[in-house]
Amino acid sequence: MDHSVLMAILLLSPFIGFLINGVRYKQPTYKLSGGIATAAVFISFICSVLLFSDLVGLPADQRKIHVKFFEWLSVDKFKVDAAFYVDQISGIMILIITGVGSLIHLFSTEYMHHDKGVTKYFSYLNLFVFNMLILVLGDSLLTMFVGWEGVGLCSYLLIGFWFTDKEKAAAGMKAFITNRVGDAAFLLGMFILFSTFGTLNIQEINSLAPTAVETSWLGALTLGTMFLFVGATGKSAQIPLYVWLPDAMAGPTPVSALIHAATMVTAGIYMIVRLNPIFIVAPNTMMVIAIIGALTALMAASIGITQWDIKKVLAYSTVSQLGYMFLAVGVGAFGAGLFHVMTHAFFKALMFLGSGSVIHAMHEEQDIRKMGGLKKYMPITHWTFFLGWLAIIGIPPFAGFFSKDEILWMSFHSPMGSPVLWAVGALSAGMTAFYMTRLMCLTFWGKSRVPKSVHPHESPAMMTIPLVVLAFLSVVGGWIGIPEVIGHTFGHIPNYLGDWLAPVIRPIPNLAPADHSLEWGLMGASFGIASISAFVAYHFYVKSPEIPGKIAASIKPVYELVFKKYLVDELYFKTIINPLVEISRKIWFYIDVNFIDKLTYIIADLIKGGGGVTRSLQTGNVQVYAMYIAIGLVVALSIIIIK
Amino acid sequence: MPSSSFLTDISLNHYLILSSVLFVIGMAGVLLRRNVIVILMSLELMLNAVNISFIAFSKFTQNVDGQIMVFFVMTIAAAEAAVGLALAVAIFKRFKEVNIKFFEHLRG
Amino acid sequence: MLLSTVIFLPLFFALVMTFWPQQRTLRHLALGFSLVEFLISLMILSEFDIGSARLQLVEKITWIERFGIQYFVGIDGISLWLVLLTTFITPIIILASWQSIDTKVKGFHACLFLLQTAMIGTFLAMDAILFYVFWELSLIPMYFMVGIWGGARRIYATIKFFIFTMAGSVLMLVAIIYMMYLTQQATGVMSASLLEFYKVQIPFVAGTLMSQQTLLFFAFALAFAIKVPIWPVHTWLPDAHVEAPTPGSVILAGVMLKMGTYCFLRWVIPLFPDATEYWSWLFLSLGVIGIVYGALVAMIQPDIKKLVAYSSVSHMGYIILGLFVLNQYGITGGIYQMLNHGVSTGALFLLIGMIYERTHSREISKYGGLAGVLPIFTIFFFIITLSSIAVPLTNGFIGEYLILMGTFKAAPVYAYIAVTGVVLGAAYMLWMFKRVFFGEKGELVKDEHHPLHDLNLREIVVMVPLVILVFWMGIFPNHFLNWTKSSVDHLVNNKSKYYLEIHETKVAKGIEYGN
Amino acid sequence: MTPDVFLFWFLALLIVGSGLAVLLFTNPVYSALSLAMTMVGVAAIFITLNAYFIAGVQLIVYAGAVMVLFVMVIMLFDIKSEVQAFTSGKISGAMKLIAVGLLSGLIVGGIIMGQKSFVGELSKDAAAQVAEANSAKMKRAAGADAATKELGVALFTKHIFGFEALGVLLTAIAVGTVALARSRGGTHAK
Repeated sequence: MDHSVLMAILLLSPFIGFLINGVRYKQPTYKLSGGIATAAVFISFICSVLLFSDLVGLPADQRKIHVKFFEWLSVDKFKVDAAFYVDQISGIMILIITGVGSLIHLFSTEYMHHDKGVTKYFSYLNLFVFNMLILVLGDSLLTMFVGWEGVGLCSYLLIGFWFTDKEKAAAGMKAFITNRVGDAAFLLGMFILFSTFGTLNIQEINSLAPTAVETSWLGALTLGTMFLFVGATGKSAQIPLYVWLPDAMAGPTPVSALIHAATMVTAGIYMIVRLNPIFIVAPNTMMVIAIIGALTALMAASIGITQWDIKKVLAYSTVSQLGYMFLAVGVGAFGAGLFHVMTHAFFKALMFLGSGSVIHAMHEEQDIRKMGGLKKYMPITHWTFFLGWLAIIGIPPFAGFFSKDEILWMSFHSPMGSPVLWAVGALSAGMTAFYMTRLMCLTFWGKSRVPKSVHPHESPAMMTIPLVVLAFLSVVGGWIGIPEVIGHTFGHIPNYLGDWLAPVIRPIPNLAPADHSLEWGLMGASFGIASISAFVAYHFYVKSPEIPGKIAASIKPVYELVFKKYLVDELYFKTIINPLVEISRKIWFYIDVNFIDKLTYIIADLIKGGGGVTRSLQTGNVQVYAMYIAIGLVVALSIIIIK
Repeated sequence: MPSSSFLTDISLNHYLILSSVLFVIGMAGVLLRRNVIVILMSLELMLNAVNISFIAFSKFTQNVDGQIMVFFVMTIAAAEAAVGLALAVAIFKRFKEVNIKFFEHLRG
Repeated sequence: MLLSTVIFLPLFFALVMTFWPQQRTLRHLALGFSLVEFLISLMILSEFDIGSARLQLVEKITWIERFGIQYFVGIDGISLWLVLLTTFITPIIILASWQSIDTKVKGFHACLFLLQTAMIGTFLAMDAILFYVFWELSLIPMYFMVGIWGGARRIYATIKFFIFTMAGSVLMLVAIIYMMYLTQQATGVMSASLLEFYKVQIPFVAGTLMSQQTLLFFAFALAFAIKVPIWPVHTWLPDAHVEAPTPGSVILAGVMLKMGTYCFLRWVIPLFPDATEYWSWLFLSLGVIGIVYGALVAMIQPDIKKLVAYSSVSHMGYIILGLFVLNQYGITGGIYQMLNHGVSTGALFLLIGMIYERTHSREISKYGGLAGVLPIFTIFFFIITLSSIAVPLTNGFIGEYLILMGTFKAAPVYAYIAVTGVVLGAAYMLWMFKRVFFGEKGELVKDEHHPLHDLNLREIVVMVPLVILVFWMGIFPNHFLNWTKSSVDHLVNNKSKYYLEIHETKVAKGIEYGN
Repeated sequence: MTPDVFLFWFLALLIVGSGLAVLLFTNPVYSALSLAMTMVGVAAIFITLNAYFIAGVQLIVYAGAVMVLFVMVIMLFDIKSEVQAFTSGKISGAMKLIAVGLLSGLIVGGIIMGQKSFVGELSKDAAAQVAEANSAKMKRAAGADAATKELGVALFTKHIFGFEALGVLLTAIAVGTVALARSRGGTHAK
């Protein structure tokens, strides 16, 4: 089939699904709505596969399918087309989006069946996929921005899906506005790049990037990429704009899986990977990205340890993992970042869907203190979740191990990395292992603390099939990117992903050849840290559940601070939002009401007063009027005579 | 202008000064008196003063137009007196008052 | 005769309205008339030469010979869409006011048509005096519209509106007369033609207020700034909007404010290039202040309509910013934003009017949970909200993006500040949206005795064209921008010595051309 | 001192004196009589200026008709000597007096100084020139009859429009006066 037709179907299929479900938004027929939506995304998935296979068929240096539909906006020299292209990077992304997307749609069909707004839900979900595809495929930054804002919008709609709850509506708003901060920075980044390169076309920028020379430590490239990165921190929930993501768990769980774990939140990393040629020539930005990524990974992981809400734990875990990805791209390991995007999409989607299955079984209970011992009630969920757990804490040969290890190795080895970054990364890997094990223990293992009124049960097949598929992917997903050191040892297994991405990823300058023994050592160290903390967690939460409480009590202030998420929300409220609202009130009251209006009143009063004075001259007495005539006469004559 | 000839040599200026003095007297009457009728009389004085100037000019420029103007002025003065007095009568009939102070309906 | 027809047909309609004997068929007649007017105005598109920057469809008749005053109208890419916006929005207003205006219906429609004549005339007039006549004429129907069909404090609002606007216009009249005098000095013939004005070189001295060009610049700019309104002369707008009836608000926001920005583009920038260049920092600053200030103040308004009114201040700040950066992006964006604002803010006022008809309140705090009760209304409101906060693929994005990009190219500092408006805009709109539509049902919404009804067919018909336009303009901006391109290029490329020629082959038939 | 010089001074004193009397008498009847005296004086001045016809008209219209009107009205009102004949406002009174004083000073000063004021210029140079230009007419208008004739000719040729307009005006005045006199006074009907 012609590529433009394929591309059109790929993009429009979810959009048409959105329209169909959008028009019949009141229907409660969840099977039909879910069917339409899943089919729409599945058609996209097929198109993606076809496009991807076409891409594979092309020679390595020409792997690019570019389709232009129409000229979108052209003013003077600024020209943006409604054009899309698939290359090695976006090819992987569309597979993830439509593949994981169809699974999650399928899961949702069952999960949301009791909800009245199920059709509306599916229309939003399809709209999201549509926007995500635009984001990923757009051939210019502006087209990407269309999807960028579009997914933010869908996220807003889906987080606030149960809008009758004030908190949830507020969470949606928070997500959108926080994202908007990032978007504003993204806009500025685009302006700077346009001023520098005279185009917003991603390929043109990438090909021009090596010729650009950074003149100062904060030149156009650094500034531009920095702003783009701020945009990415908004979308991908990094410090300082990560605050919306934990709140975003107010949305339905499949949404958290699709949008807030697998796809949308990785848009920031995707954007940086796609623009890697300009990021690599802005080392200052790269440093900032790596530091922010590492800090986010550490901070979110530490918060994750203290949370009691199953989805909150996963949310902080997502923030932490996203931090990893930024750490990766920050040290120049773009391929590793994208690799982790992919594996993370598998196992985090799996875990979110698993948690959805649990929540579903527990009748909307999300507090892990009221769970425990669910293993025997829901075996499939447990086992799939178990595999996801192994993947995320980095047990070989599960998916997470390879991607995470590559990131840690690169953060040490890359000239842009440093041992400190590695240490932070390894520490957060340990924390990840700890809180994930804690989650496993409290939810599935140990004694049951389920209230009497709740009778947990395994979810129906429509929900477990996606779990199984994702679990499978979480196991094998990492095998396409087996690092050279392992591949070499086990008989020349190639790093498929690395080779695939090589033409579009700019290599790290001055990269020393890898020292295999050091790599093995670090790998062992990080694996050791992860397994020890997993073991400790198991001991704490299954064997002797009283210990964590004691530890928490002994370091109460610190625990409280972490449990309350370092009070960042409160800080933002205190230092930004409340003052802003207060200032708004003040400027309105003092400037509009009491200054400008008062001023106009004063002018009016002056005129009125002037009128009053002249009015008092109108005594009504004819003789006084006559006197005025006489005075006028005197004045006129005086003037004549004096002249 | 030497004072000796001022008394003996009657020029246009003499008439004009006479006219202006009479005019000012009339104006003083209009401004200062309270009785509507006296004010009307003062108005007549002013008109007469102007007439003197006209005639004087007419004489000294040998132009008959000045006299015609006086003729017009007198006619209008008569008309004005008639109307003014009619108004005074009307007002007096209504308010039993001729003091101008009582008629301040034009107060702003 | 096409332009004259477009200008004066509504005047004729207004007369017919005034003397129409039947109350019952009045609205239908008005709707029909406005549609006829819209269709005729569409004919401009077919007559218009898209590739030319010249003044087209010119009609020129001597009016007052002695002072060189003519009846002189013409259209180019800058005014084209504004005229169409005016004719497009009138039938919508008539349909929207079907039930809300129930007193003095005749007078209302007559006012509306009179206003239409005045507004179109303002956009098309190429003679200063003719322009001034239309400019002032537009005040009168608006004055009555707010004063007669307005809310509780309508007299206060209408007088404020009138006096603010008049205060500016008077100076402009002086400036126009002085311009005519200057034209006579320069060419020997007194003329009020804008095209002649363009040819005059007005002395300019940098660094002082007391040079001729600067004074004229400010005399014109003040009049337009009040109309726009630019901060700090904006305070009449919230009051006028709050007190105006829905149709009044829609016209005010949709078209009348654009008269100010359009005139900046038609009169101020080309006529006084040096002063514009020299003082652009002032207007850029005021524009930026307007953006941020309007957004902040909008955020804390307890009244939906006032909130939208302040959001207008913010949006108009963008337009001013775009116009005064003096490059293609900014000016194109400015023109586009004029249309966007007309469509989206007009639609917002229409929607607020619809809900006001149901609940008779605009207090945000009394609402809540509307989304569950009025889903169709919510969908429309949400789409328009998106357009207002400039989400891509809606019209607002194109305008805002081009303006910000133009600003960044010309003066990055302003862009850095203005971009906060993007965030604040989302903040105030979504916060309002949350409080009105989400959460628990507010006291007005849960009132058992007066259950709220969702939009009826008429109201949907009112909204649909606007929504279509929102997306059309967002997805295919080139359909609109292609028409304005030549004119904008011409303006930017010749900004230091602007001139405008008459498109000879597009001179209306039967009109003698030439002085 | 020639007779005509004496006559001028005598009449001037008479006119100013009786004019002041109009102003100063508190009794309107006396004022009216003084006014009549002034009118007669003015008529006499007219004669000294060779305006015989106008002097006659002055006597008939003013001293006759208008004065009769005044006296009639005073009689009608039955007004006696007034306690408050003059306005009482201190500031306005002072201002009025100052205005009047200044005005008279200015006019007289202007005339006497003669140099710069327009009155003076006309009185000296221009008057002489105009007089010369009109000398031909002067010759024709030697006697009183001739002067009157010339007046009549001018009135009915050059100024016919004004004359007719006056006729209309007088008709209107006659009607208006009657209407006013018949009305119950003012528009503030109770």
